[in-house]
Amino acid sequence: MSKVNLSQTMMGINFENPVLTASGTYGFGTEYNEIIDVSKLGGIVSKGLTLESRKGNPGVRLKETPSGLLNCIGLENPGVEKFITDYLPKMIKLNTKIIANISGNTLDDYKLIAEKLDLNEINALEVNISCPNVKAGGMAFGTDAKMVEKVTNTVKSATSLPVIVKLSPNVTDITEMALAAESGGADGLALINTLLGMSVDINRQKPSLGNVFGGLSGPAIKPVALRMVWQVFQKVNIPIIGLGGISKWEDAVEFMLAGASLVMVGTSNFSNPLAPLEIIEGIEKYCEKNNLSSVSDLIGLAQKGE
Amino acid sequence: MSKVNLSQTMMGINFENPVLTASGTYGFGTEYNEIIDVSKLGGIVSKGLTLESRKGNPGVRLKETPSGLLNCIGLENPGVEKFITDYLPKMIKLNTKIIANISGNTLDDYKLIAEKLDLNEINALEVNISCPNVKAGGMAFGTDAKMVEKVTNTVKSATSLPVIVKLSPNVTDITEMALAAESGGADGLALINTLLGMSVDINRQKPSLGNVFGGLSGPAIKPVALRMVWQVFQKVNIPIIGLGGISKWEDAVEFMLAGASLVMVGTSNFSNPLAPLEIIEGIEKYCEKNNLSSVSDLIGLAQKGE
Amino acid sequence: MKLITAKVINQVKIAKDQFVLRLYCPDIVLAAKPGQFITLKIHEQPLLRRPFSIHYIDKEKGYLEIFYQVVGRTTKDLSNLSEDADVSLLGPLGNGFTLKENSKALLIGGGLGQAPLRFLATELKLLNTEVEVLLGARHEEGLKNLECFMDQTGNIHCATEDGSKGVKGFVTEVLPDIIKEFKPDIIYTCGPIPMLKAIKEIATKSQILCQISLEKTMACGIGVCLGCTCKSKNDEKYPKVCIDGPVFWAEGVDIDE
Amino acid sequence: MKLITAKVINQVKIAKDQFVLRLYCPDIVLAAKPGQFITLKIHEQPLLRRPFSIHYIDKEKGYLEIFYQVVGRTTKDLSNLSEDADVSLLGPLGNGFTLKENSKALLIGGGLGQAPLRFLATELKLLNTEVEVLLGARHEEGLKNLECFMDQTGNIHCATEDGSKGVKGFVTEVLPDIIKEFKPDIIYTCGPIPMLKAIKEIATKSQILCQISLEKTMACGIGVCLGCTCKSKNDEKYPKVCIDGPVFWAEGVDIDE
Ligand SMILES: Cc1cc2nc3c(=O)[nH]c(=O)nc-3n(C[C@H](O)[C@H](O)[C@H](O)COP(=O)(O)OP(=O)(O)OC[C@H]3O[C@@H](n4cnc5c(N)ncnc54)[C@H](O)[C@@H]3O)c2cc1C
Ligand SMILES: Cc1cc2nc3c(=O)[nH]c(=O)nc-3n(C[C@H](O)[C@H](O)[C@H](O)COP(=O)(O)OP(=O)(O)OC[C@H]3O[C@@H](n4cnc5c(N)ncnc54)[C@H](O)[C@@H]3O)c2cc1C
Ligand SMILES: Cc1cc2nc3c(=O)[nH]c(=O)nc-3n(C[C@H](O)[C@H](O)[C@H](O)COP(=O)(O)O)c2cc1C
Ligand SMILES: Cc1cc2nc3c(=O)[nH]c(=O)nc-3n(C[C@H](O)[C@H](O)[C@H](O)COP(=O)(O)O)c2cc1C
Ligand code: FES
Ligand code: FES
Repeated sequence: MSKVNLSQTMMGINFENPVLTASGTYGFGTEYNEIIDVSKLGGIVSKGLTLESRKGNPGVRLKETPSGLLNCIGLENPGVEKFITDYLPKMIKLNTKIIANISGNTLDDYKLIAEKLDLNEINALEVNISCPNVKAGGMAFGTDAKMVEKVTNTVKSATSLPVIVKLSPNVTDITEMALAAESGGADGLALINTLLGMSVDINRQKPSLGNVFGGLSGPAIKPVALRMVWQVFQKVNIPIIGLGGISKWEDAVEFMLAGASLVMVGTSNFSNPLAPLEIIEGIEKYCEKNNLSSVSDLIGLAQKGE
Repeated sequence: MSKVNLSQTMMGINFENPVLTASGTYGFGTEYNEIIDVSKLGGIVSKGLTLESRKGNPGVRLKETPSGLLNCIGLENPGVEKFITDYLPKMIKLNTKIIANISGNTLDDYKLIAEKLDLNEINALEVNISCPNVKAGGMAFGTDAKMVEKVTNTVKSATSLPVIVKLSPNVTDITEMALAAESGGADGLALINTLLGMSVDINRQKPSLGNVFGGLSGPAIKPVALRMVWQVFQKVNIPIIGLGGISKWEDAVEFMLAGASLVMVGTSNFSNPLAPLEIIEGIEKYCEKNNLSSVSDLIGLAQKGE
Repeated sequence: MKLITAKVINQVKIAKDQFVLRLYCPDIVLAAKPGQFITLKIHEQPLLRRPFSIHYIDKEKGYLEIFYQVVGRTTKDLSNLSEDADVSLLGPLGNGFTLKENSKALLIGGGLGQAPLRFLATELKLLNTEVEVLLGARHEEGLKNLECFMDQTGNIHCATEDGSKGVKGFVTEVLPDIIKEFKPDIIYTCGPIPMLKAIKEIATKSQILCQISLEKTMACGIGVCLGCTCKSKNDEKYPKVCIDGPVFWAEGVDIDE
Repeated sequence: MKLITAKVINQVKIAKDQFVLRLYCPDIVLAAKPGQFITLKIHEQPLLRRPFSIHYIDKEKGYLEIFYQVVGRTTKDLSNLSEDADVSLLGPLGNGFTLKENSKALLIGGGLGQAPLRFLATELKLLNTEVEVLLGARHEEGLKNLECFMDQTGNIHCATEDGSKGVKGFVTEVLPDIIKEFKPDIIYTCGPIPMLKAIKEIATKSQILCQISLEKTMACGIGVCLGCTCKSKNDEKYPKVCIDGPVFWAEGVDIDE
């Protein structure tokens, strides 16, 4: 038996290990359960939910780029009601922590959806204020500190669940947004969402994506994500969930050393569905090798003495 | 003989083709002249120059990332005087367009260096307001619209040369910075400089780079650069030079279709010194295939009808 | 659906840039149906797994074959694999064709659209369905694999754009005649978009059932990323090629881009 | 300095994960000096070219050899190259060793630091310099290539950390004795940082000239990116390993990290 304690209690939740899967890249968890034992994950974040169901964007939604992926799904989802009736019951059976990712066009949307999801079966809410793929609201919330604080506050007031605010990287100063979320009452921060990017189809002489712009994810963005975790760790007192391009255990360790308490695997699930499990194993071995008795000893270790 | 006209007059300069090499990745042009015939390039941008010589940053300066490169050179350069006496004469012999890239800590620095470089032998100045690797000034200039306008204006007043302002991508709204440069009198814009990133050395449990943060370049950042060119093209009336991750002719065509009049090859020179020449050839063939008689027909073509 | 590391059994070069790769993966083979696909990955780069139709299976020997063309990085790397090399395989994925028994089926493949038809032909024959095959390509080089249909049918029609083999022109030019003679109950087709569009039209006019296999850039291949959409009459949802397809009833899908 | 596409002539596996690769590149070979290196690239990924010391050259036959260890992506891909494969080569790069004629030279290699020493030994012998070699590795597996020094010297000393070949321990433990016996005029060395540090100290104390070859992550390899810095007494500038090195006089460089 390993001597490394992989579990941590954070925001009142006891995570059995620090590796979760990211919103929009894991459906509602059941699909990947056919391939791997998802109960071994630290947790699963649902696809982004909105009040009403959404059809998502028309046209091409995906474009691969060097070590990256552009997407403009546009928050296609069944809506919060259907999530609760049709999807949540199946998610619960997966026997891991469940985080519901929520989006809205207005403050009121956020309030209503948070209220509806104030359920015992859900472990936390992740507030997406940063989706670049919806016309109204979305990113605007995530790039204005005052709005970040307001949205956070609105959700906090509407739920008894711990609230994680997921920040947009498309800002001049990420620490400003992080501090705003913290003063809005956030229990934790998730960073980062995708970078805004695009691709041009030189055959059609048109943007490759139906929505022109898309969100860039994958290993390409890891250096930016890591920098933001590092910067934010120096400023806030709430835990940070690090994500953006994590594909190997080494990446996850980098994020934790930079200040992340938990990490999430997104795009890499597509390339290698085993990635999250391999990462848990790798983190454990790394701790053993470095004589760390608990995974929490890693958090922010590389910041010591800086 | 090809029927495609690769040349364009822009900012009063006649560029024989639209492919230049980016600042900091081509030294002063003489080094690569041993390998390829640099007179075939559209132009060369010098390493970033400062008033006084600079030693650059201590410690590790480079770290490769997935499809990218982090650097924290820290503007090591011989200083403007020595550039003029020792390097410029050799650059002139290369028989291509010469653009001097300048940086400063204060407005006064920019003024003085621009004055000193107001020389016939130089075709244009490129104002770096976005270097993430120097402590004072540098990026701060590039992330504040008012400062962007001021710096641009300062340089414009100090020189008779065309002035290109090179923007930082580490901002919430790139068009705001572009418009500020335009109203400051910029003759052209270069975008983008590097994204601010970092890497952690999991063996040493310290940042990989001596300067903690570094600038991310290479194919990884192409989608972000392209998106910014697209956004800025819709807002400004001055020509745009596109760069960020260009390694193949297809990339260059993407940038031109999105709105760039010229492109620059940076990091890819390191991987493949032939890249700029291969790109010129590829653009020419693409124009031929698409029955475009002039390379300028490509500029912003993908924006038509959007 | 299984994720396994499959070993290369062997690889045969069929024509310029076209190969048939045989992979040992008994668990996937057991579950596979015609029209389904697998996704595979060899190296860290490129990022995403790549989808390929199941071309042929041998349940006893536990292998499947893919028939592919070298077009980019993954397919180039694939073509360099030799015996015993490892390939990460995820599959079988997608819905597959609806197999009609005791009937007459016309299988139409354009270019690499031939790939899923062999497995289909084999299974149809087991169901006592008579099979004819119509294949199109730019040039006869693209039709070198047609012999793989020989066991299932004697009747293979060909069209090439340059007339180097079979009729000169597109498959759609000979299609009306074949329909008239063979009188198929159902058409199964896979290939380039313009071909699929034209076939859908002809099938609709002739009132013949028609199933179309589509291709689309995929990230996950299992329905979670919601990226591989196509259009349909259904206003509520964009169908996903990876789970609602790749095979669609012709009338159920808009073939537009 | 030339940029060429070189063909693989052959490749020999020396030990576990260690190979000697022979590349045809007459133009580079003609210009090459001991201690210089080349950078190479095979695929699009990884992004940067990789530096390797010139291990051996044959001017008549127009080839050079590199001696490398598989540690990551490029070296893995290298080890899979077979005859006639293409490799993009840039070189020769760097300054090379300062060759002392008619003297006594001790060559010390740790791990893959052996690589540049063979070419050096060959050239020194031509200059009538007597050569002795001291090699260190973790385990005898790391010393399988030592025979390549046989033509240049009869005297090869070894040290392994686990004692599986030669003296048990580090090269620095046997170095004082060898210095006493052989009385070298100059030491040339390449290997891991702690070894170089220790050798520099011993050489300084013994007042023996000493040249050290350094490694550093490189982007351009030709002095334009200014990325491959090391430290020195010189306060004005950080030396660049790719053009001011990779070979430095021991007293001219700080070996610190
Ligand atoms: C369900 C499905 C089944 C398929 N079955 C087969 C098959 O049996 N045999 C076969 O050879 N191919 C098949 N394909 C296409 C195959 O997936 C692509 O050829 C492959 O992904 C190319 O990968 P690459 O890395 O070699 O090329 P890349 O470097 O990714 O691309 C090279 C070129 O091909 C284009 N391209 C890439 N992917 C696709 C795609 N999915 N559709 C159209 N163009 C593309 C790119 O735009 C680029 O121009 C199938 C695709 C799908 C979706
Ligand atoms: C001037 C010079 C000469 C060299 N000569 C030789 C030689 O003759 N034979 C030989 O086997 N190697 C030599 N090297 C080292 C060689 O360049 C690296 O082993 C190679 O770059 C690894 O590439 P990769 O893609 O296989 O590994 P990567 O995937 O890049 O790296 C794998 C691991 O090796 C580490 N690593 C990568 N590059 C270096 C480096 N430059 N120094 C230390 N660790 C590194 C990485 O941090 C990582 O842990 C030399 C390096 C320099 C600078
Ligand atoms: C296809 C796709 C869909 C996504 N959907 C959502 C979403 O609905 N809500 C959200 O907050 N983030 C969404 N994301 C962002 C990811 O959760 C994650 O923040 C981002 O992809 C960076 O991590 P990665 O590089 O590991 O993928 C999506 C990402 C992808 C690739
Ligand atoms: C090693 C290195 C040094 C650089 N130095 C400078 C510089 O001095 N001034 C400047 O404006 N940009 C500098 N840049 C940024 C490049 O000019 C370019 O904007 C950036 O690298 C993006 O392009 P690329 O992806 O093609 O490299 C440097 C980039 C690199 C990689
Ligand atoms: S590829 Fe992800 S849903 Fe189809
Ligand atoms: S590697 Fe670029 S200066 Fe040495």
